[in-house]
Amino acid sequence: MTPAPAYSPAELMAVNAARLLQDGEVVFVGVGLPNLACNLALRTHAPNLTLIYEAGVIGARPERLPLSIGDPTLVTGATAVTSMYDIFALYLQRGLVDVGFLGGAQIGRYGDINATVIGDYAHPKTRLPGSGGSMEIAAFAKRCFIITPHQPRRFPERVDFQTSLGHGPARRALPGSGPQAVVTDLGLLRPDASGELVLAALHPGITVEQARAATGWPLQIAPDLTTTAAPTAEELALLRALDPDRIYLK
Amino acid sequence: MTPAPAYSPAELMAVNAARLLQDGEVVFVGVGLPNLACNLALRTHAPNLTLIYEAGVIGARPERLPLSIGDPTLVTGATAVTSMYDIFALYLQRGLVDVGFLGGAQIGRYGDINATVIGDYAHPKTRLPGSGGSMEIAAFAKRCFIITPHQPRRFPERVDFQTSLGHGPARRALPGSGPQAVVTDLGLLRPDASGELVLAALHPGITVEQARAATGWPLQIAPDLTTTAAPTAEELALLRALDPDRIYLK
Amino acid sequence: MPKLTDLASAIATHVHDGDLLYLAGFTHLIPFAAGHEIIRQGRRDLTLARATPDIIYDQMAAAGCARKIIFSYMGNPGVGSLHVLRRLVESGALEWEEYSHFGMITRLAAAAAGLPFLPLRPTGAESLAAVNPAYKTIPDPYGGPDVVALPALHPDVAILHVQRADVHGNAHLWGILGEQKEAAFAARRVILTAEEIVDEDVIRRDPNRTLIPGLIVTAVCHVPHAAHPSYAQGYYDRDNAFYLEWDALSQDEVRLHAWLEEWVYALPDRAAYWAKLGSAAHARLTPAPRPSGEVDYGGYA
Amino acid sequence: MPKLTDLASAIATHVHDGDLLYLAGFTHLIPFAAGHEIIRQGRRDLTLARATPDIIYDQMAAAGCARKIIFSYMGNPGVGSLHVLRRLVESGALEWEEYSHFGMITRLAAAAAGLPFLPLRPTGAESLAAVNPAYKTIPDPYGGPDVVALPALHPDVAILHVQRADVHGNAHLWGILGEQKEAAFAARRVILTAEEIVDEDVIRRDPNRTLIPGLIVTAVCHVPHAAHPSYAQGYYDRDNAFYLEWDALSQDEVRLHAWLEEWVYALPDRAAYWAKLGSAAHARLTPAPRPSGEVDYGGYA
Repeated sequence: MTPAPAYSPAELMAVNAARLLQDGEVVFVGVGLPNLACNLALRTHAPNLTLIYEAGVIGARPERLPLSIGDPTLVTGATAVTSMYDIFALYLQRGLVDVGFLGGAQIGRYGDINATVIGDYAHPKTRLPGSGGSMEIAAFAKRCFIITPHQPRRFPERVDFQTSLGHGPARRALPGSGPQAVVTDLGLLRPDASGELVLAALHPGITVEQARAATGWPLQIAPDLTTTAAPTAEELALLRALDPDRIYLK
Repeated sequence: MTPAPAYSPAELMAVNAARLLQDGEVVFVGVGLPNLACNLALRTHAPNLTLIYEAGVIGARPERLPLSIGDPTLVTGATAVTSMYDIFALYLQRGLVDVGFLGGAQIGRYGDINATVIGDYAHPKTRLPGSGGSMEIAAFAKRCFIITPHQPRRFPERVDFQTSLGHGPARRALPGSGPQAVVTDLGLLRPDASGELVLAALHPGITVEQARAATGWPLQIAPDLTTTAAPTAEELALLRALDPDRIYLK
Repeated sequence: MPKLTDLASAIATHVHDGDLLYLAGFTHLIPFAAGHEIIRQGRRDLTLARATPDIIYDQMAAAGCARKIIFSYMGNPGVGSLHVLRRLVESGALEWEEYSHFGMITRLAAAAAGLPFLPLRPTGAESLAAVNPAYKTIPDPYGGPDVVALPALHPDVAILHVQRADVHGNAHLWGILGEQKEAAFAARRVILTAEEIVDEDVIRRDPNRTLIPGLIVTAVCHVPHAAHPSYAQGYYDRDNAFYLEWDALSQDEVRLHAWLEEWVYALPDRAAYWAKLGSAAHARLTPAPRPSGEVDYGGYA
Repeated sequence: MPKLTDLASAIATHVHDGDLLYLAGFTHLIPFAAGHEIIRQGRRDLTLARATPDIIYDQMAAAGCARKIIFSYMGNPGVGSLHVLRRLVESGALEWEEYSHFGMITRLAAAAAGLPFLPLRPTGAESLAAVNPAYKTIPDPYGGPDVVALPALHPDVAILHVQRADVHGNAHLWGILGEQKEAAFAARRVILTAEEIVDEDVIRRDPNRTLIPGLIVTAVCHVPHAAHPSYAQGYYDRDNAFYLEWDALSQDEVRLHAWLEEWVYALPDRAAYWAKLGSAAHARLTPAPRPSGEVDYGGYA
């Protein structure tokens, strides 16, 4: 038996996010770890993913790692480029997107996401960038994944502002099923039948207590709690080739 | 004094329609006589007209006379080509079009146009092609011109179906001012203050009685009735060069 | 996933009796070959939607494929009436549903955007609204004048002819674009016929030219000259002579059915149709070259 | 009518204190040169609308041009916060009005189409709607679930940077198109800056590439490199190093104002700015060629 390869928390999250994607899906991609996860999935078990970038680029073949979602390397050699209105109306709202990636400063107990403000909206303690497209990704993508480090301040019981809806009653008005997995550096949270995020899997070597300590509400444990498989040497090699300067994998 | 040149009724109408256009205007063009009138105006007093074709073509430079509104000769060498939705929404509805041309089987006393049906709608005596874009041209173009031969069956007091609105009460809901001139082979009709089409001008050699006999309602005469200037030799030469095979000028 | 198949298989698999079809294209790129294949395969009870039914729906109706027509301009462009459709409507043998162009295209645009309806400013559609309950008047929630609403139109199948596509269905179109994009995004299934099937790299060299992305395409078929007597910008001209000929032909039931027999039923496919047209027609319809020039996308490594 | 003028004249004539401006472009083709000229000319009380304010609105706000911001993502893309705007919002010194991307773009699309509003399917915007009364819920007149409405946004001036335009303002754009078309059609006045002013024939050889027609353009200015540190696809790269540098620089009031002095106030125009950047930066930002290939429009005589 060869020893399990060493990996960073970011690599661990990217690998686990990649494994959530199914071949043939249409994925709405952000920069950073979601971009790495999607490109890893493309090179392993999901060669027929279609990647759509918010900037209007479909089927990008970037020659370098893009810093921003609107990088010119995403355009050259892509399959199609369309307008922002079309991306949101003809793709997202039309229901063509299977998976969307979301992020934010706070993830609440029922999967609500805050990317808008810490404190009072009218008198912000910390003003964050705001929704961008994440409100409609959460509304329209058939399901969503969140990638985020596991820290108590990132997982409050209630978010200060609902930038993207989780599994509250208002979810019923939306076609998408909302956040179906939160990939952290400790494990995976998934919504239970009530919509509450519960601990569904732990990464190798992580304990339930560590996950509970890093969560701002009394974290429930799924009855079928599993342990994720460690990243394989092949996954890590492919991932590192995608980010040779370790901009996102640091 | 050189003798006035001879001209056909179609030539007479095309020349008089051309004279109604003002330099710098944006004109929504149909095939046939409107197309010839616009291209004549471009070559005489209105070199800065912008011609928009319903098919989505802006600034066409056709190398031949197009049979249909969607001819490929309108595209090659044009300034821009856009979608049908954009032409109707971003140009017409947005209010960018100064002048539209309309036609139809019947023109009513108040400028209503019927291009839909003769007889009952549900049990048509004669089914005509229908609105196409003429309903929205009549609604949104700042003003409209109609070119049509002057015959009683074409000028009934009331049309069988209102394909495009004239100057009835419903006109108030529309941004465009509606039909501002009907160019016939006898003269010009224009709406009076009440919106009724009245005889505003006679072509050289035509009498009021001839116009009245060719109109299906008691035709009123404008207090400032004028006589149009006969087509000039220059106008006729330019016009005939645009339609050398006399497809529309016959 | 490659979606390349032959047209007969695509029609057999994806077009069913009773479907609502939208054969797209404003004058340009009208998918005549697909229409003829539908006639050959004997589809029935179709609802045929098109802003401009053009000759193709006249032919499909003459062959007995149609139960209903949805349209905004039922004419032979630049010529006059579509006589088959006109006779069927006048005799009560064909249902119809009617809009203006903007209304018709708005229905497709709403469906393409996944919306239940889209608003228009009032267009003076009172007469049409009196006979078509799809027209609704709704208030402007910001206090302005009322607007008109029209509901989404979702074809079961949209069929588009395109100039070039790759095997995934990513397609470049140029020239008049009509309602091609809206019809494709509005539909449940999309069939493309293409003048050329090109390497994926040809598409990827100019991604802004891609009007139809492969991800919405169900099947793509290589069918050169599929648009005749309509045209494909840069490939062949509109056959105006045929549009004029159809005006007379379609008014004579005997000639009409003889034409269908000779040019549709008796031929296996579009290649045979084009060959039968003959080299004089091919030459007459061939345009001179007018290259677009290039732009540079830049390499960013 | 030729509309060619210089950028200083275009800004002086068409941008007024108190105007609502929309400098368009999603990451790509952001009109930095126009923003800097507005700073130099000392415009005040502007309402700055942009889906993604980017560094250009951070700079304009730092220079005191802004009274209010309308946005959907107020970040430095790929980096983090826009610190000037964030400070001004947190301190209450700047009014703001907030949407999601789809909401923001819908407002422009409504205005571009001449509509008072456009609907969206519900997006879960309850929290934003509670603080922004522009969000309205309206019934679907066809009996489906309610939809959300957002009102048209009509900028007084839209400013776009384009790759090439003719003297009439007819412009070819390629690469990421963002909300360029919607912003231009929505606005009362449109100013273009262009990498290249080309002969009308270059535009007419590829009319499908024309995103902006001259008939809606008020003024067109020849301003190469006007988008730096944003980019022009095929002309120069995005200067990611500057976006990273701005993150630190903009958190230090002294460095921030020194930067504005050195790179905006002290320079007469974009040519001086580009020269000052230096040849090493020019070389670093130059992409390799990636030609689009051509299509044939055909000559139909």
